[in-house]
Amino acid sequence: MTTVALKPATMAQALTRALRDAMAADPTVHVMGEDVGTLGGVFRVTDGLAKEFGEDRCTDTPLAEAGILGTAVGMAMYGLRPVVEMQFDAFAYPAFEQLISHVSRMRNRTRGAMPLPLTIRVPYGGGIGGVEHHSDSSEAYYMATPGLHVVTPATVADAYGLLRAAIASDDPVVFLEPKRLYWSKDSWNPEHPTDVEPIGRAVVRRPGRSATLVTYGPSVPVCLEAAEAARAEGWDLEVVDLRSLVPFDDETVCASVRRTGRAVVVHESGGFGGPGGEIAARVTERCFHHLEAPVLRVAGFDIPYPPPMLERHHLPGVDRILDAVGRLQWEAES
Amino acid sequence: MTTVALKPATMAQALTRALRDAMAADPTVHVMGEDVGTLGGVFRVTDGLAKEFGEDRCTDTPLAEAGILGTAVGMAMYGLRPVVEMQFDAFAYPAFEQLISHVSRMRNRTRGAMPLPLTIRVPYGGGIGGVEHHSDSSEAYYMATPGLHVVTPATVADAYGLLRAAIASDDPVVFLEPKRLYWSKDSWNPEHPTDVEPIGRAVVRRPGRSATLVTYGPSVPVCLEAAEAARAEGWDLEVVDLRSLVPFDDETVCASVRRTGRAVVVHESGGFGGPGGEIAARVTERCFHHLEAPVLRVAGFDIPYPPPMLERHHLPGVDRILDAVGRLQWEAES
Amino acid sequence: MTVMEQRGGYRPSPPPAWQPRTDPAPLLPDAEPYRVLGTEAAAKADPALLRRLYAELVRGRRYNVQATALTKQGRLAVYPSSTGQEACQVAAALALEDRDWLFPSYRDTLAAVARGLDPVQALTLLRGDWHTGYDPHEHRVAPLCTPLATQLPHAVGLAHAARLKGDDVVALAMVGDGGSSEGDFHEALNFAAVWQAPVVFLVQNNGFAISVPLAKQTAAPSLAHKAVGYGMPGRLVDGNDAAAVHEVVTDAVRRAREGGGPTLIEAITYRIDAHTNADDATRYRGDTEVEAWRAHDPIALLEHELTERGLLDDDAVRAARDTAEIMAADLRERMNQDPVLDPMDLFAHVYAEPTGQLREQQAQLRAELHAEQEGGR
Amino acid sequence: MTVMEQRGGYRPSPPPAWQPRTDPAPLLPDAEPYRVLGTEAAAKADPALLRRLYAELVRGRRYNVQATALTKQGRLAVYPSSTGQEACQVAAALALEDRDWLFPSYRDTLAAVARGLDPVQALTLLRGDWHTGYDPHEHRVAPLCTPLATQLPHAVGLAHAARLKGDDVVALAMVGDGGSSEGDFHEALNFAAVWQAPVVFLVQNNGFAISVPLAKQTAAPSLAHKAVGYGMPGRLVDGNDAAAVHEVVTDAVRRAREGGGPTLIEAITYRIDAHTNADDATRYRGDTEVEAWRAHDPIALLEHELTERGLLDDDAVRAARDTAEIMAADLRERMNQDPVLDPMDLFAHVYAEPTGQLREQQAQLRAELHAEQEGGR
Ligand SMILES: Cc1ncc(C[n+]2csc(CCOP(=O)(O)OP(=O)(O)O)c2C)c(N)n1
Ligand SMILES: Cc1ncc(C[n+]2csc(CCOP(=O)(O)OP(=O)(O)O)c2C)c(N)n1
Ligand SMILES: [Mg+2]
Ligand SMILES: [Mg+2]
Repeated sequence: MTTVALKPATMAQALTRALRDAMAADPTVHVMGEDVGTLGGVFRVTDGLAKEFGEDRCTDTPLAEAGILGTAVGMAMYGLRPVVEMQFDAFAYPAFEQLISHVSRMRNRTRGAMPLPLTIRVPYGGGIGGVEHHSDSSEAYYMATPGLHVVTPATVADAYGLLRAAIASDDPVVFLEPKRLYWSKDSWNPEHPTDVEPIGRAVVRRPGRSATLVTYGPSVPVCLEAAEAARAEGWDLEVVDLRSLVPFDDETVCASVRRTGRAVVVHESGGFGGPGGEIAARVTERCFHHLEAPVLRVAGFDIPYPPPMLERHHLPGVDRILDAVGRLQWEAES
Repeated sequence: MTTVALKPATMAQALTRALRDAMAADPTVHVMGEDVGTLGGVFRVTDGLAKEFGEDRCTDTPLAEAGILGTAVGMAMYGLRPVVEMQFDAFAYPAFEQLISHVSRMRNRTRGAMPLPLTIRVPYGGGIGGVEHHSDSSEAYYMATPGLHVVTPATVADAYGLLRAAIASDDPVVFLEPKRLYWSKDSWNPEHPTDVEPIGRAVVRRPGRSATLVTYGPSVPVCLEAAEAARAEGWDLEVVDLRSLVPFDDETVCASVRRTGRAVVVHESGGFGGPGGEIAARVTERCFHHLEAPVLRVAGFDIPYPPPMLERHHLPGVDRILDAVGRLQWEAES
Repeated sequence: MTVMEQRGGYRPSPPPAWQPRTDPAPLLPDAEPYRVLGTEAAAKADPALLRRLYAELVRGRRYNVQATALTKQGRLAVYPSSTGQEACQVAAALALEDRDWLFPSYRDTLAAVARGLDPVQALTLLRGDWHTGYDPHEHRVAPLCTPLATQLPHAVGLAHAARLKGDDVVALAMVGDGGSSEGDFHEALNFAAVWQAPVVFLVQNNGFAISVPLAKQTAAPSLAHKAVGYGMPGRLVDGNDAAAVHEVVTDAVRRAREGGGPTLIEAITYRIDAHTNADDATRYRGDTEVEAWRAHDPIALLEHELTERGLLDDDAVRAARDTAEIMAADLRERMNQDPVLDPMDLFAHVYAEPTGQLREQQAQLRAELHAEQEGGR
Repeated sequence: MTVMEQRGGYRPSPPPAWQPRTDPAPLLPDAEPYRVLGTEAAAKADPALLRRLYAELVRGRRYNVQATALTKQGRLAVYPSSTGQEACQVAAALALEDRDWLFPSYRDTLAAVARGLDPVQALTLLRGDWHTGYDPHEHRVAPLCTPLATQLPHAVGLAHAARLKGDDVVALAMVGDGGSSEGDFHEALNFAAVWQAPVVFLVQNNGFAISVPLAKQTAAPSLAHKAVGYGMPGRLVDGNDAAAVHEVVTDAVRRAREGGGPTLIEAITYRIDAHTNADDATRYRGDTEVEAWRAHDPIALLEHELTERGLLDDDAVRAARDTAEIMAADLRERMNQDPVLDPMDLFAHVYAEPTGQLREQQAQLRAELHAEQEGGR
């Protein structure tokens, strides 16, 4: 992909632009959630939409997440394309019944007669000094729920392109927005903003030969940083940004691991029962004889998300990643 | 463990007896849920408790799962030991907010000042011809939530012993009851009914040398059956019953896999993002150089639980397990 | 500290005007459930409508009986009978226009059938060949919903969407007394009222949620009184009086259609059969209560009224029964055929396009089935 | 088909008697919020209580101002001020006995402090060194609760448990206007009424849920009217009138204590500051509204009443301010100290005993910290 670097923007701005463009292009797109209208959302991602498209298209709902998602289901049943905002990761939990029992199953339940073209935007992850319930990485729950697509951007261009693709999808998409990347800036091409790989494709963000870091969302920049730091140790690390956890791009990931022979999965979410287990297991199933060492995982600890003053100890950082890389049994090679 | 086979009982009966004995031994134990009182529960597990201990100790609640779990949290805060019944797996979803945001975190939140000695009984899994929402295997959600213990019996003796241990635990325990084993019969020792391994220990249900089947709950009998059938193929399979998914008994599982060099994880829950990924990944991390083949997984398909007439195709059966065992790269040995 | 610094000079003004946004009085349900049959209001009822209701009630009862029989023959996994509740089911369904939508709960098969749904397709869920046996768009009947009260926000969202699109569509959502305790009930009614969505909520209060009687479910004056807290009118109706249910639901539908917003209706009725065929109702209720309600049977009630007023002769009764028998015979016959199932359907509708992984699993199952046919392993 | 076979012989009986279990009339809130200050009722109020309330209000306001200042200095991550709502916070807390329990929402730090909680410990959550900075049992204050309305069922469960144990304990649960839309609100109130649990629900209706005004939150006549649907009394009170709040909450607590069951109170008030220091309130509301409410300030209201009646002289005012300043100085000083944290605490309280896996992770972190101290990698 060639990106003509025309305009620097933050991820939040790219998301806003994606919503605006989607709403302008398709009158059935409706944005709804807590504080998304007049205020423009607590992260300002929906800023200006109510003004531009009216409150019927960008609606401040009552404060009730199951109600928000449940009414969005009904709207999608009638042919609209609701884009729901959950204010923070942990505040999506009240909507899990609607999500698991209906959103993920309606197409299947009705043999395809009633698909739900619904996007659920969930700001997720930590690193922003948020108090309790404001920093959860809840992707394991979504991954374990068949019928959902689970997508998460790590770059400004992906934020735009993947969100447009999510809204255009005829399936429900859980769109995980890494909170601490909202203000990350990047250049992108507003002429061809959707010019990114489609949902379901991983992307090699940095090619390398020594080992593969498999990661996504907020951990992508951390892995890129770790890869730079690793050069000092003589390691040339490849970084694969999954972009979409469901569908999972086995092809890209396995091609990389087969090439490097070593892999570390990196994410913020807790390790036990987290995405890394699935990823490590499937990579191992497919690449066993190419592996010089077991696929390792660097993840958040298996604890409730810590208070702000302690979160730095919890989040997988460069050092912890390099430690894991160091444990990839390099002696086996020599 | 020696079991004096004095009395045959069904798993449901053992569970009832465990509840009764716990209530008799400790006046702070309270059973609550939908239809648990007068009716004795839709599976009759709470049969007779309201009569014996009164409706204040075994309470028919209003029909609201978040309310049931949320009020149980309050009761536990005051020092009671509530035992909550969720009527079916999928009907626990409305309570996920309370479960994730409170049940699993209250001890941590309060630095141990407010532990929640709470047991959540969840009949789970399929194979009983239940219509939609009555056959989910939702253990992946519970495993991904730090602060919960996740326990599931496969034998009559464990049903009793583990439930007593769960109720006695000062931590919240999600107690998953395999629906299709409710009527399984077994002999057990009512003299020493709690004489089973504690929560957190896996048990080798069948020793073997060729490969290890790692499994739990409803899949344990299936794996034992597969192990018998495997003899015809010349395989001597070891079957490990995890009994508790959290805490996870790495020691027992890894000891077995190191011995056999091959492993298949078997469960009903969907494969993608399911428990098997975690189990395969951690076994591989710990036993990599003992493995002759990648740890394989035999799981439910990655689909919403099927309608009754199609469920047999979904559930991991003997053939599918043997197929996987056959793919454990036996040629590598010779 | 500004206010405190004003001390001395400060004179508190009256608080910013408070006024209720809605006058609660018209929202309150009447003390007694509304009735038509056996009252003066009956004279005003349209005879053609009453006869239609009668025929549908008879057909509905026959459907309940037949479906229950099918569970005994193993042709249905389970059936939650609505015997005793046919007036709610049928009269509510008939109060809708074709373009309107019905959101049934798992017990409301009859309401769906009364809207024109094929009686066999309506039973697909309970037979177990698929989750929903019909295209919801065909008769504008949402899938029969098992997780209680979760369909209510769907109804609100659909009605709201229709209104946004400028379509003249009303949604009728049905729920039980037990379901009214769920959080989704609360959230749905609140959204409906705030959005003034064209939706009607019909609670069939049949006295029980499985074994749990109403007194353990709520301490409210009535379930209809819950309407007040949302700012919508609550209506109480005798759920065994088909004419009354029809009138009250029709009024609410009209109100919704005209932009008047949602209504909550509580229909007081009784579940004569057990919760499902798998349930043993003797564990939690006595015969006396059941008998009292049998004496208030919805069919007999309407039949009596029609007969008294000379609107129903033996021929009409026979015609209704014959139609019902034909339906039952057809149902029996078609339900006795084994449905033709394709296990590959398991993978076909999880996503618009099966993921790579699902295609792998599909191939695996196909190979297994092939091996099975070949005589297997 | 039994009933139909009875045709001819059948005479429909009147339906089984229907009567509301509760008379709705006494449950309905008055049309106007209850007021004491500036009305005749003020004469009956206990002067000592009014003076105590005054001192607490002054202290509370000072606390809000100080905590907001601490956010600017980076000493607090965030602070949701209750300026303008001090009467609700303080008067409600003082209506409880020591043995009673308070279930605060995230905005109710002041109520917790009014119950005796250490002002610094109450801010631990917002400073970010731990989630809850105090032992809830010490002052019977549940953790400040962030997920809205989720603490309400806890309050019901605790109150119910206390009653089952025979303890004379009432739980007071606080929630916002926005929180009243959550399903947990519905389920908690319903359980409370069915169980007749000794719990009082206090909704602080401060006009907004972040940016969302009440009119987008509910169409109800008032939030207090929601009580009717649960079969508990609803009470409406001027939330800026500390004497009125104290009286209404005290009455409800007494009622609960005597076995009369739960009450829902709506206190009408206003959030003078932005949602939190991080919020920009000018995006969603105008100055006029804020000014109107400033003129109805809870402290000024009480001060005026006390002054008019000669119950408050300059000395008393000064004493109240001095106490508040001492509290503020102490708060400032202690909050300016860096809390001493032990990262190992991350693993200490996940379970009663850390699992093997947590011990491994603990060892990993310990090694990392050690390496860091040594000058690192
Ligand atoms: C969320 C949820 N919880 C529990 C159940 C299990 N369940 C099925 S029917 C039923 C009772 C329903 O009572 P009510 O709402 O009064 O409807 P009725 O059966 O009387 O028609 C219960 C508890 C369910 N289907 N969904
Ligand atoms: C379940 C849940 N959803 C969303 C939020 C995010 N949030 C925090 S405060 C708030 C508004 C609360 O309004 P209200 O209940 O009126 O209380 P107030 O802030 O006015 O005191 C929201 C939406 C939350 N904390 N919990
Ligand atoms: Mg009912
Ligand atoms: Mg508010």
